[in-house]
Amino acid sequence: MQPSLSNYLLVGAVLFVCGVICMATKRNGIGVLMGVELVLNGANINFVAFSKFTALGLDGQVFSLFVIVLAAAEAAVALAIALNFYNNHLTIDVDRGNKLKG
Amino acid sequence: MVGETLRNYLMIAWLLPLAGFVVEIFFGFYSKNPRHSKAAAWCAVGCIGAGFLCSCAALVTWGNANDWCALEHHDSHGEHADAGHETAGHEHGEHAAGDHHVAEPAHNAAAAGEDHGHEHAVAAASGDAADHDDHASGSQQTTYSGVLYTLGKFGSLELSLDYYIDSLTLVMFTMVTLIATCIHLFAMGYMSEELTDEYVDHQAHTSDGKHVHRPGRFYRFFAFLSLFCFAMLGLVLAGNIFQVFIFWELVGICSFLLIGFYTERKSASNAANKAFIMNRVGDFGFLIGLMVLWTFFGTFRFGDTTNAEGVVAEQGLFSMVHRDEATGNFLTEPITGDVLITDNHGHALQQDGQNRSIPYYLLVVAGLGVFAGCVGKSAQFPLQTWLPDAMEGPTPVSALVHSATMVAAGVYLTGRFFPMFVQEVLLTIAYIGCITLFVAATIAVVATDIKKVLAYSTISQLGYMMLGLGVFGWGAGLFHLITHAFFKSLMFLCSGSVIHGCHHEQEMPKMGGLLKKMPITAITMLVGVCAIAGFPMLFGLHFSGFHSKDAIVASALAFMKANPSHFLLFFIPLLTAGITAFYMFRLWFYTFWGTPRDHHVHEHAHESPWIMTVPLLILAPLAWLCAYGGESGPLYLMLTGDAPSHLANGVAAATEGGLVMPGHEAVHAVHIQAGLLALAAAFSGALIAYILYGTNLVNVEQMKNQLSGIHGFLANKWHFDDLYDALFMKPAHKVAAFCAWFDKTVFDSILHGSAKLVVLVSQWDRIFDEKVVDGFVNLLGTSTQSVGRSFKVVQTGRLRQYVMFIVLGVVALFAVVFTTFPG
Amino acid sequence: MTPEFLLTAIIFLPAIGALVLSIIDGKAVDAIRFMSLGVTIATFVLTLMLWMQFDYETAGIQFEVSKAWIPNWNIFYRLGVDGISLPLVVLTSLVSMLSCVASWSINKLHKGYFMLFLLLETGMMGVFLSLDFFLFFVFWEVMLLPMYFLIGVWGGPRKEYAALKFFLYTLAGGVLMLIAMLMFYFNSGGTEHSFNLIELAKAASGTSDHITGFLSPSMQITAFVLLFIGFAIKLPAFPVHTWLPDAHVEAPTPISMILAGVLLKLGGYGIIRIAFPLCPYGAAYAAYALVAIGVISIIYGALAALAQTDFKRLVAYSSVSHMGYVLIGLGVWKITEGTTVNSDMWLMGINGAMFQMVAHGISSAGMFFMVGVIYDRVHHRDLNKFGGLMGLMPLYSGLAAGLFFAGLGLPGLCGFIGEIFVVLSTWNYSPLLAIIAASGVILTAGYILWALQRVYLGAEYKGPHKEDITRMNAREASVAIVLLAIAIVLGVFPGIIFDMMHASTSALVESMKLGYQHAADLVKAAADTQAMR
Amino acid sequence: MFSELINNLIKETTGNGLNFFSAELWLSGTIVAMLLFRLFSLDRLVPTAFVGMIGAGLAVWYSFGQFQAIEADQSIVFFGGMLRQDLFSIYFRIFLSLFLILTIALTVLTGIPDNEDAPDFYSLLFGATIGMMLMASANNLLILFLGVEMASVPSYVMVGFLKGRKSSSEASLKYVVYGAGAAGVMLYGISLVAGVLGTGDMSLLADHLKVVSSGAAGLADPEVRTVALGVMLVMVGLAFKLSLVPFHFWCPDAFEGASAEVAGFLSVASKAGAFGLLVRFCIGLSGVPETAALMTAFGVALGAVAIVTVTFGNLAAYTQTNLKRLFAYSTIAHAGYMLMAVSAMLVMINSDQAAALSKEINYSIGGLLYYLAVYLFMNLGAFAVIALVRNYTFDEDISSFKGLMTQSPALAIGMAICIFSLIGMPPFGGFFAKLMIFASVYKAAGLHWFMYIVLAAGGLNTVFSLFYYVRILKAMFLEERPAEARKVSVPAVEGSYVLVLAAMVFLMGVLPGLANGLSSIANSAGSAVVSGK
Repeated sequence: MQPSLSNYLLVGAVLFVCGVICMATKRNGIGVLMGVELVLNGANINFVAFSKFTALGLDGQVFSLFVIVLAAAEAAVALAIALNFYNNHLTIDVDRGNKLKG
Repeated sequence: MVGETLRNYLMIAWLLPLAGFVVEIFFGFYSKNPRHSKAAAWCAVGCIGAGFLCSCAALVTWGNANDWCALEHHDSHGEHADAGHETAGHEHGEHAAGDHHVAEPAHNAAAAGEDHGHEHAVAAASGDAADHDDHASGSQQTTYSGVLYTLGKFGSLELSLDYYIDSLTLVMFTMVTLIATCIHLFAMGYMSEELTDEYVDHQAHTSDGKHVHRPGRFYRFFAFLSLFCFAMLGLVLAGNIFQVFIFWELVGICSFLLIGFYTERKSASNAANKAFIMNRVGDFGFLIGLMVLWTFFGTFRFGDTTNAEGVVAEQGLFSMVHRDEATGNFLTEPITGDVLITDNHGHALQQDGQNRSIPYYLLVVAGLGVFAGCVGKSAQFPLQTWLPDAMEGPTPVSALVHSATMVAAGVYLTGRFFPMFVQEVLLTIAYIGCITLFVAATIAVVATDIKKVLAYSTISQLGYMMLGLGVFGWGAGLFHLITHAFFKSLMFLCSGSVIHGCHHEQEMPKMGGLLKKMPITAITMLVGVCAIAGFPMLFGLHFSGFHSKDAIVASALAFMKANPSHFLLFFIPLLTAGITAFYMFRLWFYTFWGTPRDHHVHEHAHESPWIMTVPLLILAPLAWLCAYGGESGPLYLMLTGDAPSHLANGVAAATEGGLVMPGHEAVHAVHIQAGLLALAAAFSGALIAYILYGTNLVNVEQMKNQLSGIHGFLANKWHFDDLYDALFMKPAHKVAAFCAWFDKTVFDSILHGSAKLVVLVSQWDRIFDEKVVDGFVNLLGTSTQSVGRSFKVVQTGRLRQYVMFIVLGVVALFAVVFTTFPG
Repeated sequence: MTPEFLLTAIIFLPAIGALVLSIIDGKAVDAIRFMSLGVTIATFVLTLMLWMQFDYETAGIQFEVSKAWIPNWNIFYRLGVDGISLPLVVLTSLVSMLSCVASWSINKLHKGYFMLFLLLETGMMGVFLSLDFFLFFVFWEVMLLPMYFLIGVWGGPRKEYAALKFFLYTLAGGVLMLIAMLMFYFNSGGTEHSFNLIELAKAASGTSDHITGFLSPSMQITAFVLLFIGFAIKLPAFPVHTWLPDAHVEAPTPISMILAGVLLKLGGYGIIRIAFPLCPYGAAYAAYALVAIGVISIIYGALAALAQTDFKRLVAYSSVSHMGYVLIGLGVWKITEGTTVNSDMWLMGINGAMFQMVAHGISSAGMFFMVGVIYDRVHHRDLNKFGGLMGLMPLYSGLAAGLFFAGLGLPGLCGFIGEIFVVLSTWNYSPLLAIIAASGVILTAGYILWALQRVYLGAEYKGPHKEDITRMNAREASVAIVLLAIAIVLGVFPGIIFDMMHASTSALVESMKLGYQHAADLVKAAADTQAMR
Repeated sequence: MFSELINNLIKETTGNGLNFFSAELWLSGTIVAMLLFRLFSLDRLVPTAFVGMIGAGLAVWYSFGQFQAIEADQSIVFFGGMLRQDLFSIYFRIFLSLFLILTIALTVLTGIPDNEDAPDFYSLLFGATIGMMLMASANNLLILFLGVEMASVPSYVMVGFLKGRKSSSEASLKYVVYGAGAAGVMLYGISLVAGVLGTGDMSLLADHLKVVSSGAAGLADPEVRTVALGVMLVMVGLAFKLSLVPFHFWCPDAFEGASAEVAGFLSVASKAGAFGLLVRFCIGLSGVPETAALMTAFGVALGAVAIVTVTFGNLAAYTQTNLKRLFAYSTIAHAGYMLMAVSAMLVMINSDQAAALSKEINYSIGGLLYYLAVYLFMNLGAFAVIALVRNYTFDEDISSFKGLMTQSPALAIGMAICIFSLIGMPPFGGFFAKLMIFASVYKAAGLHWFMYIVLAAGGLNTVFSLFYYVRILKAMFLEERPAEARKVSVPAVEGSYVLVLAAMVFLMGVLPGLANGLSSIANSAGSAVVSGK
């Protein structure tokens, strides 16, 4: 049995939800960033699946290629910023960054 | 032509005091030594004196222009024959009345038969300049009216300053200017103490108990007097009721300034405020009357205005309401019963194809409103309390403003506006007058301040005048106005002379036996007292008060006979005539007769200088003789020459108000009877006064103690002041304080409240309640702050929560779209 | 100088003066003062020139200037005067001039003060002269900015509160006006939306050649209410008057003069220039409310004044009371069964209201000035701590009495004419309201005389700083004398103002009657079609 | 076939494409140049800021050339349909590159960054700007994502640029996590939209949606529902960039942590780019009758978001004492105002009267663009003052502004003008801009009742906003400077920088050339973006 579009989409959706939950619950900064990656990859799965099943065609593949590149770049910057945070706070627990509020 | 001449004369007389005022005020500022100079006083005297001459000239011009028809005319009306008014001096009132009595049947016939002579009489006597156009020729114009300048014109509505000159105007002008001249002269002496740089006011104290020292204000006094004369003359000259209102207020403010002349005295400024505010209460009614008239008639003018060709351009009030000549009733719309507004010929005026009319009740409202103004100005019940307090002003002011002229303006206006009054209003006038004259007279009986007695007497006499007008005795009321002006100003000046002589002692119990010290004052005062008491005959000539009071009492009696249910309107004045005589003689005896009660006062008493006694000597004969000839004398005839048309004959039938208007004949018929009764009352009053105060037969103090209840009631002025204080002053201040409080707290708190509501609605935590709230902006501020702070709570600074909100936000957004999207 | 240029010059001369001031050294206080005075005098002279060239017989706009400003939005730089704005323009320049003289008592930051003062005059002039709604609104708000600072920087102890309150109220009113403005704009005919007040007014009465469509009758009512609230705040009318006592009390004397003398008039002017002609149907609809609010303002203001112990606050509440007459006069438009009854009465009411605005501008400015004169000496305003000034400062007291009498509505002084004309025209509209309004004369007499008694009469001065009480100097006297003289002249010859306004107000009444008819016909037609269905 | 593709690509790129992309290319070149200059230590000779200025100036110059070359309603896609060249995108290019110049000038004046970091900082600045330009000219969902990321990633770093500051690093961490999360969510949304509709081309979205939803009843159809969900998720990304409530959380924290210069840049530029993108995305989804109901609901939802955003921003700002944080909330509120224009545009364009309302639709976008232009000057002015004062007082608290008027009138007056304009008071540009937006909302209110509420909320918030803005005014003008406060002695050049910005704000409100000319261009840009789809 061939998997249908909705199977792929379900996988993407699960990844997406996992990512969001990960972002919202992890106290470790790196963990949060991993959640972001999950979200992005959930979307990537969608793109690839749509490119196979719908009129989107190759565009979907191109989309996901761009996203992979951008995710890498963004992760690099995010990690650098996390490092900077660590240098200043000696922790990467995001809950410790609570000076700015109100 | 004649009209313009008259106008010019009277305008000069009117405006000269204004010029005087300006000169005197500037003199006060720019003269090197205003404190010691009498120049201001001479200027004022010159102005008003010149005004008197102008008034006389106007009077002569007017008389010559119509061959003194006013004087002739009345007699021809009575007997259709020449009564020889020029030489009628020997004829007394009773005689004249008798003549009329005889003529009554003939007159009735005339009224019924509408014969030509009668119509003629009506026409000439009516106040309408235009009336003579459509009536028989031969009658002369006696009323002159016109426009001075326009204040504002709105479509067909026009407000202007006008003049209206008839015999009443002229008589009033002459009287005012003459008395004012005398009083100015008197004041020059009376106020001479002010001619100093360091005037010591013994009745005003500073907080450390010392007397107030201040520069004299001689010039200022005369400036105010001049201003008053200007306003008063303007009031008399006024050609429309609105203009009357203008000058009405101006005399009011002059009165305010003069009563409060001794600004340092708290009592004086209180009295001034009271006077003005109580007058304003009356003016409030006046204003309502004006509004009604303006709305329905669209004009305030008394008389018609004519254009260059002599055709009526715009009608005045008096010709817009026509009375049926047979019944004296207004012409009415048959169905609604509204009073028609008519043209000169008695035809209804049209507007938008409909007859213009005014509901009858509004005519009553208008009349009552205008009369309310008169009540205020003439200190009638229930607004009488300001006048006694007004005696705080210098005595010449009391003489001029508060006895002879300004307070009489109310009576003058009632007389002037007579054609517009309906029966109900007249009855009200009569009753108000009746109550006033009695209340005031009773208080005068117990008053001990010499000026206060005179003040109450003034109120009482004004009540007589009102009563006279109210019972259709138009001529009688105004007659008394003139005679009263003379004798009361005389008496005030005499009291001023006494006060001056006794070094500002006003309490009668400290006087006594001044006859020898101040003979001129005492004798002239006696003349005044006799006049007011209504004594007859001295050297074959009656005192003026005798004539005028008789006329009023006779009118009242005739009215009672025609309308028996209103018997009080006769008996109370009759009784009060006795009281009047009593308290006036009490005053005289108390002051001048007997033995001195306070030796300190008596020793220092002295007769006043010539400049004060001369006016007394001028006024005394006038007070005695001005009513010469009584109702067939020149003064009365002049006054009634332009009497409102419907009064000329009187009617037998009941009018709208169910009242019967007694005709002249009816009045004449009871004249002797009334005269005798009044005389009896006066003599008995005087006799009691003599017994109580002239002799030592009765111990007055003992009596006072025995009657302490009544005495206290009267001495407290029937508790009117307390009543008004409790009824109006205190509530007004309470309400005012409430308003201020309301403004500060409630208004702002409504806004605060709404702000608070926002707080409550968005109350996400408890912080708000900690704040103490004051002031609207603070509260709105703090509330926004609180809301803001509650928003702050959202911004926790916790990253994970932020991310949660992304999810929540999506859900919320989705919910919004799904709920708004139709399917 | 062409008349058209004259208008622009009148508006912007003070602003140019302010710019020039900005380069003067701030320490040259006298130079700054005289320079500002010179500018205000020049502006006054310009307005007098305008008056002289003004044609009394023309009902419409004169000296119209019309230049495209933002053509995309059909916004024009459009100025002009007619009989309604001219008296207020002259009043504005006069009061500005006098309060500039009164500004000598300002004792800090002179340069900033006079610059803002002149900017304020530009704003006020702009409002009175602009005939484009957008331009009007711009100037309306422009006045707010200098006023905020003038109260906030140079004011009394609670200046910040007062300034903010003033700002808040006016801005709130401005927002409502803005919405109404958009309503007019978008509903004025087809593709050519317009802010032109004159054309919009014509459109309202169905006589415009340029504008085809217009607000529906029900929208007119909405628009009128929005506008009215905006203007009533400025007027100020009960119950949105609470900014006024605070602003007046805290503002420095000259600014109080301007506030009372000119700013309050903007509310009345707005109603008569915009709210009325642009929504005749709405005006007719709300007329009773107008008159009732006016009556309440009169009584309420007078009662509140009676209870004050602060001299300036008393005068401030008297303004609330006096401006109530303006509302009454404007609102006495009696319509029975769809036709105007006795429109001459309404015309009289409008004229009376206009006159009252001018008269109040004179008398109220004078009263505030007089309060300021004594405040400058003794630095307090507690009515119970005065007394005896008549002896200490006779000239001052005499002039003050005159000006207060003008406020009291004494005949022969300007206050009387406006009040009485308005009241006389009211019975025709509503006897009940007329009677209540007339009862105001008693209360007015009460609070003014009582205040006079407590301040000027009496045996001695009871408050602090007695030694500082000096006689009025020539500068102060000149201001007071000019104001009193004008009060007398206007009181005796009110025709000066009435003649100026006559043609314009008559035309206004006619066009509004027409406009009402126009809208009423629409309503009737709509009802008919409804019935047909 | 493949060669044809290559040929086409080359032809297009070398033909129009490179020309249309020249501004972005010049900026990219500048980045390279700056980095190379440091590599070869040339930055000691030529200051990096100078290089950046030249680069930005060239970008302006070339964009201006495009502006002159393009015709009003011309709309060209290039780079294989990825980007779109029309007046709208050119408007943003000029806007952004001009803003770049002003920002560089400000950083030069304030001395942030130091020489060492300058190339890095300006590179990031330029990179972000390029991303924003891409956002404004995006024609494909891919570029949508790419633009957002390109604009965001350098911004994250810039926020954290104040090295060694705890708050700065915290801010940037929050920003990056929030931004990455939002981007992820958006990307997921894009995948749904593009996948279900079968295209990434934004101008085709509506047509495809029509096909997908044909015969189905609205949201009952799962595919339509999926698209709607996708659109929502895309909106999250955009709302994050626009800092709309409830996606605004990063904004106050990031602004407070960042330097004022960066905050000023972010508040204006990234908002501008995001609005460009939002407009394009919304227009791409609209204009087909079948989608009208859905999109109207979407527009109304945006209106609701706008209300919440404006109210929240204004109220939350009140309690702030840190000026950057205060202005962060002010920025949020202004985003709400601007969003009202988009909401109104959506309601109008999806109504059955869209054809008749074409002018108003153009004007609503024009109003948004004009608002952005004014907002550039007034907000940058405000942040510039904050930055300049900080350099003297080392404090960004509102108390550091106390008595600023006495210290530096130029800064105080400049700030005051900016604030009055932010409140929306005439005669400043902010008023005119706000009026345009309110006007569109009013017009839209005729089509959907909810827009009346939006209008009312807008008006009410104008009053609300008064409170916190006035606090700044009060501090500057009404309060005394504490004795211990550090002195602010601003050189003329810094003062004149602020005054120039303030003058622009003023002139944009009054000068016909600016106000009318610019709004004409904005309207044409609106027309271009609408017609070009």
